[in-house]
Amino acid sequence: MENLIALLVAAPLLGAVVLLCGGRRLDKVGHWIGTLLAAVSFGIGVALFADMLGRTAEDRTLTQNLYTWIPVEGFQADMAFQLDQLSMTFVLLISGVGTLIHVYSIGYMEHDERRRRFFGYLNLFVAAMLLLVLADNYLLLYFGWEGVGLASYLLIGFWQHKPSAATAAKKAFLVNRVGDIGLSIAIMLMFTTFGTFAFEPVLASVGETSEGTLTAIGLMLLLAACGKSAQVPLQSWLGDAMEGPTPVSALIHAATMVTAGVYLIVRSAAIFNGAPDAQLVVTVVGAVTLLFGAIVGCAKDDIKKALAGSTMSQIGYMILAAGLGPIGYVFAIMHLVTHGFFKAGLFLGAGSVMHGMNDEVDMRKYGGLRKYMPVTYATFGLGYLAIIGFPGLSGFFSKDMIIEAAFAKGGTEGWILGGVTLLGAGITAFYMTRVMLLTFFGEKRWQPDAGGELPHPHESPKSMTLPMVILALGSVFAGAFFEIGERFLKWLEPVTGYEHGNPPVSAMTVTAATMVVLVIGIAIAWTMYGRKPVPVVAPRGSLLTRAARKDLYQDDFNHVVLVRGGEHLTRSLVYLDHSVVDGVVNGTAASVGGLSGRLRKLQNGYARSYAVSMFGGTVVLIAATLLMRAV
Amino acid sequence: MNPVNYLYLAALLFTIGGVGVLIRKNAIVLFMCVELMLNACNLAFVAFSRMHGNLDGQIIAFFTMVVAAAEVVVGLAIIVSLFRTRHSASVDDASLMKL
Amino acid sequence: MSAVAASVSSMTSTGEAIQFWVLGTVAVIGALATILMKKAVHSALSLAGTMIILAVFYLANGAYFLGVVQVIVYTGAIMMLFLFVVMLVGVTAADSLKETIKGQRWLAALCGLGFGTLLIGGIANAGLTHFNGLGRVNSAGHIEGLAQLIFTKYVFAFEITGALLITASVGAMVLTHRERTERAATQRELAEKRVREGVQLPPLPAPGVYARHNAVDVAGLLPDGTPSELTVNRTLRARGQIRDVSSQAIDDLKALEQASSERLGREEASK
Amino acid sequence: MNFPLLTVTAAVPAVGAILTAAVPAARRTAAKWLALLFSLATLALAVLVAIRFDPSGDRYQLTESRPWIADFGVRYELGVDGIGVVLIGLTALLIPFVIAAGWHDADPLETKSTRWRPTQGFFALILLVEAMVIISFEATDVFLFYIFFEAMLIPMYFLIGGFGDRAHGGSEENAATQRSYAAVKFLLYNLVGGLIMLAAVIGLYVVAGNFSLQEIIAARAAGTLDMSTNTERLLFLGFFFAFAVKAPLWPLHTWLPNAMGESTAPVAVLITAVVDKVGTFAMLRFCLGLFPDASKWATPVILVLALISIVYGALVAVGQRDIKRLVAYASISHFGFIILGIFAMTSQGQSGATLYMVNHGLSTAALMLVAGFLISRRGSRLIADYGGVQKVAPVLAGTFLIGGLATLSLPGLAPFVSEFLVLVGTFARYPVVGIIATTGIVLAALYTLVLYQRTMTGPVKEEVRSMPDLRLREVLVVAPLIALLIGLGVYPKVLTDIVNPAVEHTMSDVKQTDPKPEVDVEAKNGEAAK
Repeated sequence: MENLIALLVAAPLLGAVVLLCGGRRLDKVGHWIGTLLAAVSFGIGVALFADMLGRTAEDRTLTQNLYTWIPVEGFQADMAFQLDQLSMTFVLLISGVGTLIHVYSIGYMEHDERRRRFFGYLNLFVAAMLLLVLADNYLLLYFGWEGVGLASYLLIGFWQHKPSAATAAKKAFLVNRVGDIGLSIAIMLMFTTFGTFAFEPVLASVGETSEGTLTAIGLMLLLAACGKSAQVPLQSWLGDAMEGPTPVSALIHAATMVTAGVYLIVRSAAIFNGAPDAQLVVTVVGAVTLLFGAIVGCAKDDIKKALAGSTMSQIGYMILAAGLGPIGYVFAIMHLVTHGFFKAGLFLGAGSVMHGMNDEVDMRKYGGLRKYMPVTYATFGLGYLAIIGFPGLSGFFSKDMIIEAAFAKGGTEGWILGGVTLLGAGITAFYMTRVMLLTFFGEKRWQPDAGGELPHPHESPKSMTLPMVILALGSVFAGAFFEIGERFLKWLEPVTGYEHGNPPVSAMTVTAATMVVLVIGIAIAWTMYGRKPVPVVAPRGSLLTRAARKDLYQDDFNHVVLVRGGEHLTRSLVYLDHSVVDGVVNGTAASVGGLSGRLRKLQNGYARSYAVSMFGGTVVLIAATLLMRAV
Repeated sequence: MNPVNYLYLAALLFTIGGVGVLIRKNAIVLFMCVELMLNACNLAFVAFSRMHGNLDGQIIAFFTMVVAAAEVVVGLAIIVSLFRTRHSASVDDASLMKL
Repeated sequence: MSAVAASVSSMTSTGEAIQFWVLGTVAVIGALATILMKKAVHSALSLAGTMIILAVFYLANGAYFLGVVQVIVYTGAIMMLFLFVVMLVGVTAADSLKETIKGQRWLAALCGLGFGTLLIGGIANAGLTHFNGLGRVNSAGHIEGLAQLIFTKYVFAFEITGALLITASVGAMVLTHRERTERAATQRELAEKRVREGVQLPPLPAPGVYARHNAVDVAGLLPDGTPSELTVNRTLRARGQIRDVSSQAIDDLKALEQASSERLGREEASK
Repeated sequence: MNFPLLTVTAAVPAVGAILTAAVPAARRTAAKWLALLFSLATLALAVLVAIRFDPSGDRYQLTESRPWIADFGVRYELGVDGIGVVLIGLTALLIPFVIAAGWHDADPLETKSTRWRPTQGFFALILLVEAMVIISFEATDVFLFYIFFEAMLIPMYFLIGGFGDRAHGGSEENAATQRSYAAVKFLLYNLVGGLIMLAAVIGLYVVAGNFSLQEIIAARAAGTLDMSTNTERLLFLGFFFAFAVKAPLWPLHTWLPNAMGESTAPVAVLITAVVDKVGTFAMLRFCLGLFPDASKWATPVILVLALISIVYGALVAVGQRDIKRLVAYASISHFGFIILGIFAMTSQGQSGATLYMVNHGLSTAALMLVAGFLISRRGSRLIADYGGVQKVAPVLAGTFLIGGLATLSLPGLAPFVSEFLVLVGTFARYPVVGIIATTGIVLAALYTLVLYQRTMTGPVKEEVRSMPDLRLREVLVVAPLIALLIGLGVYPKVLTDIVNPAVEHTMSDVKQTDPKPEVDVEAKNGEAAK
């Protein structure tokens, strides 16, 4: 069975190679090939899953060692895969949601002349993401990690004739690279500490090194996770990444890639367990991002950017949960999976709306769409209910668990974290209700497009609605399915460990509080956007709103400090290189030249003058000879 | 008198010839100075021949004369052709060694 | 002379000593004259004198053959060649002793002084006191001794000098020979060319016309009494060797007129 | 000493150079094919060398040794270790691509010209450089090495100065001035380095009494050759200076941007991917081998210079306006990594540095040759003159992107393996240096992506609208390079197997062992197994 693991990666990789190298003759069938190979991967995943279910909990880890990737004295990196329950969860999520989004893209990208290439990139992404979660060592994980970064770069910049898209792609890659420094250093630290960086030996011997080393490794891993998962302070790229086609936003920037950071932390659970300081930083980062994303999400009028803020915030929840330690790992992953369903669904819904509204993204120019796009409305609505944590839906279970776990952290920390998560839930309810109201309710605020034509909203084709429906079903039932009989907990526990926390207040109280916050959030949103008409042009807004619209000035900070500063630094270095470093060289040359010019005057061209020199030389030689003999 | 005086004389003549080469501009006179130097050498050879008691010195002096004759022939030919093209026999006019 | 040649001692006869000091002084003076005389002809003549003295010294040193060759070949042939070339080239402005290169003369003198000092000092230092004389080697006859060496030990060098002389004479011919690259112009063509270029058509005026001197270096006078340079040979013109006698001619004329008027006045008075 | 394989490998391109130069002026196409044929034959021989080389055998194999200048103990001594084999392979591999890529670069402007033979000269010079580089990789006699190390400057000088880029900003005259400036700068810079090295070579002879690398190393190891500390340091500096100029290491780098900017793209590849490797190779073979103690003494300074090269090269690359100069500064950054790996004195670092030499050769070749194709289409080297090329020439843009991704060391492409090994190897001994060097990966991404964004994406510029995509010849040049980049990125074992034993020998020369990990997992597993 374990021999199939490589096929999981190989199938979409094959698709990518075929589609990207195949040339124009594959234009007609390219999307089918891509979808098929993604589906093949999903099929293999399901088969492996079935096989895994048939084993006992201890026996569920499968490994496949293909060959030694980098064999150098003392440094061994294997091209080896490890499939355990954690990886399995991701495999199913990635290949499953991935396949659905392939299907969706068939319709969404129908009119794009470069659709074949799009599917090639999507396949490349799926392959890299599967490699990331299947790797059995950190270096191979790094391979996948950068691979998804590349796919993300290519897909964000897919419409690269738009300068904004090209810039966003570049920004995403660069910010991710900053995170990659963390991963690189973490791997180097592991290598110098343990002499290896394969999961199994490293995680098994964390007890033998100092807490300081573990904290360093943990913080470096966190830096990597921040980059990939758009956590503060490396969150700035995610909003811009919405320049990519919507299916990309759904798959990469909502459901899968951005959650890789969570995977990394949960995968390295043993390291974090041994480094409480690092864990604390993780929870703080999660909490800050949670609020940051939520606040940004409240102010954005661009539907995708609002959802991006939401993604950031939800991943903040996951990171926070992961930082809580064994009480939170399972819930982090559980929220990750349910989030994968509902956020992908929401993005696909947003894509469907844009599809019907001539690619308009400003929610203030939507309104009253529920009649025109019933399926989209229904699926989006279910996703909305799931994300705000409406009782019984997926988000309710997973988010509630995290809030409980946060309180269960204990002490002041627990209260603060719990409070933040609660507050976050309220803000989530607010901004999601806002999105819902602006898009589907109220009067029509449609504006003519560039061609002067009013949009004619219509329901999207079957290939697009079908994935939305499936994801909506997932959003509704996944949480309950996982929670009944604590299935998910039992499934993951052998890998991540679990420890039941004791919240200072009872679970019922937490749930009740959540509900109250939820209702308040919805109520405020309704007061602001449901009760009275919404202006098409955004009002100036309060200070906070304006700050939130500009991503809390984080980009401006980056621009002034990093971009401008960097430009000045580069310019002065170029100047330095030219005038100082090269100047010394050219100066030497010039002074030698000057000296030669002086000496040249001795060469007056008169033979007699040269003869004098010769004669003088003879005199000197004779004198020298006589002197030598005399001595 | 010691015959070594001939050598002193030869050295003196040689030096005078050498200085002449350096200070004269007229190529013909310059050539004459060269001849003077050659003759000074010959005198030294002859004196050496007498000193060592063999004739090799005289033979070399003889060869020197032959070479000097050949040299004069070619050298004067050069001067003549130079004069034809430049209308001058001054060595300073041919300062083409400088760029 | 043979007694001198045969002497084995390190000292020479008094006669030779006197000869050396007298002639040696003359030779040095000749050499100095060679390099200091302004005119090439004078240099050549001084050099010839020095060479003849050297020939005498050769003889004094027992090199009879070389002494004779020196007179015949050097003084006779080579120096004459020099004189021919001096004639051919003529006297040029380059003959001036004015130095054009800064410091050249001083440097040359300094180097010469140093060189001479070193050379003479070196010779003095070498301790050359013992002279073997040529008595033994000349026992079978001087010329025979030379001939034996030339045609045995130095035969290859001798042959090569032969080749060298041939090459030199061929080289001299090549250097001085001018190949005609085009047909020589006929007289008619020359005349036509002159007309075309508008240069002096009739023959140039002769020198000395209307003048009291009719030497080639005296310019002919124009009707107003000024000299015309055209009348003088181009070479002389280039050398600036035109003798200007115009003012003298006018003076002469004035004197003539005065003399005649005096005579006429006397005649008037006698009337 | 049976068949002199190494001599033949170096001689074949030399013979090819002579024959190519002798092709009549009118038959320039024949000359091109002849040159290509000889370069392929060399490649075949290089492959044969790699096959005949036994990684587990002696340190130097396929050795040849003949007396040459007996009076000075100079011998014609050849031999390859794993590092040499790999680099000979790289050289022999790249030259056919260089020739194919420069197929039309030396065509005379007026096609009827029959007197002047620039085309023949161009290809003959390339082959000549190849021969000299190969023999430099083979020489185990210091003097023999020195001769070819210097001699290769001559053909390179003519390649840079005689066959410049036709794409330039200003007038033809201005371009010629720039070109000769670049060529002279290249020559003088390297000659100065070589001069100092010559002094050191002579000094070495005075001290050691012969030039044989193996004998000197053996004598030093056995303690029979005494060298005072100061002598060793001076000699080391003499050698290192020449190699640092060639490599080039900051602040001796300024000739490279000029040389690469003014020469044609294939020649630029020849400079940075092939010729400069002789410098880093020689550091590994001669500096570390002959002067282990002095190398250790100089390590701190060299590491700092290498770090400056990495960061500085990358930052200055970001600020460039000229595509080729950008690649040149990127190369300076990469050479910093190579030198860092060599002087980190760990097996990972040195294996990584060796792989880096190969991988940097491949990645720069890919990037630079595609850039050359791009420049030849538009006739400008300025980044600002491009935009939106991706839309009109997607294959060109795609290959350019892959070249760029290789330059920024994306995992899956060959340079990642080497860069990571260098970083790990450095980090193991000097953690702070390793961390600072790691920032280089962000800067690399910055200059690569900025270059790609400005040239390939955005709205299509009017001047590039009619730009043709890659032609078949060009695809044939780039595709194998990309295939190699990917192949060596996922399966570098083919190289590491050859390189590792050689690196172990070098490590034992400098008497260094890898730092031990804090927790010995292997040992623990061993105990558990018992």
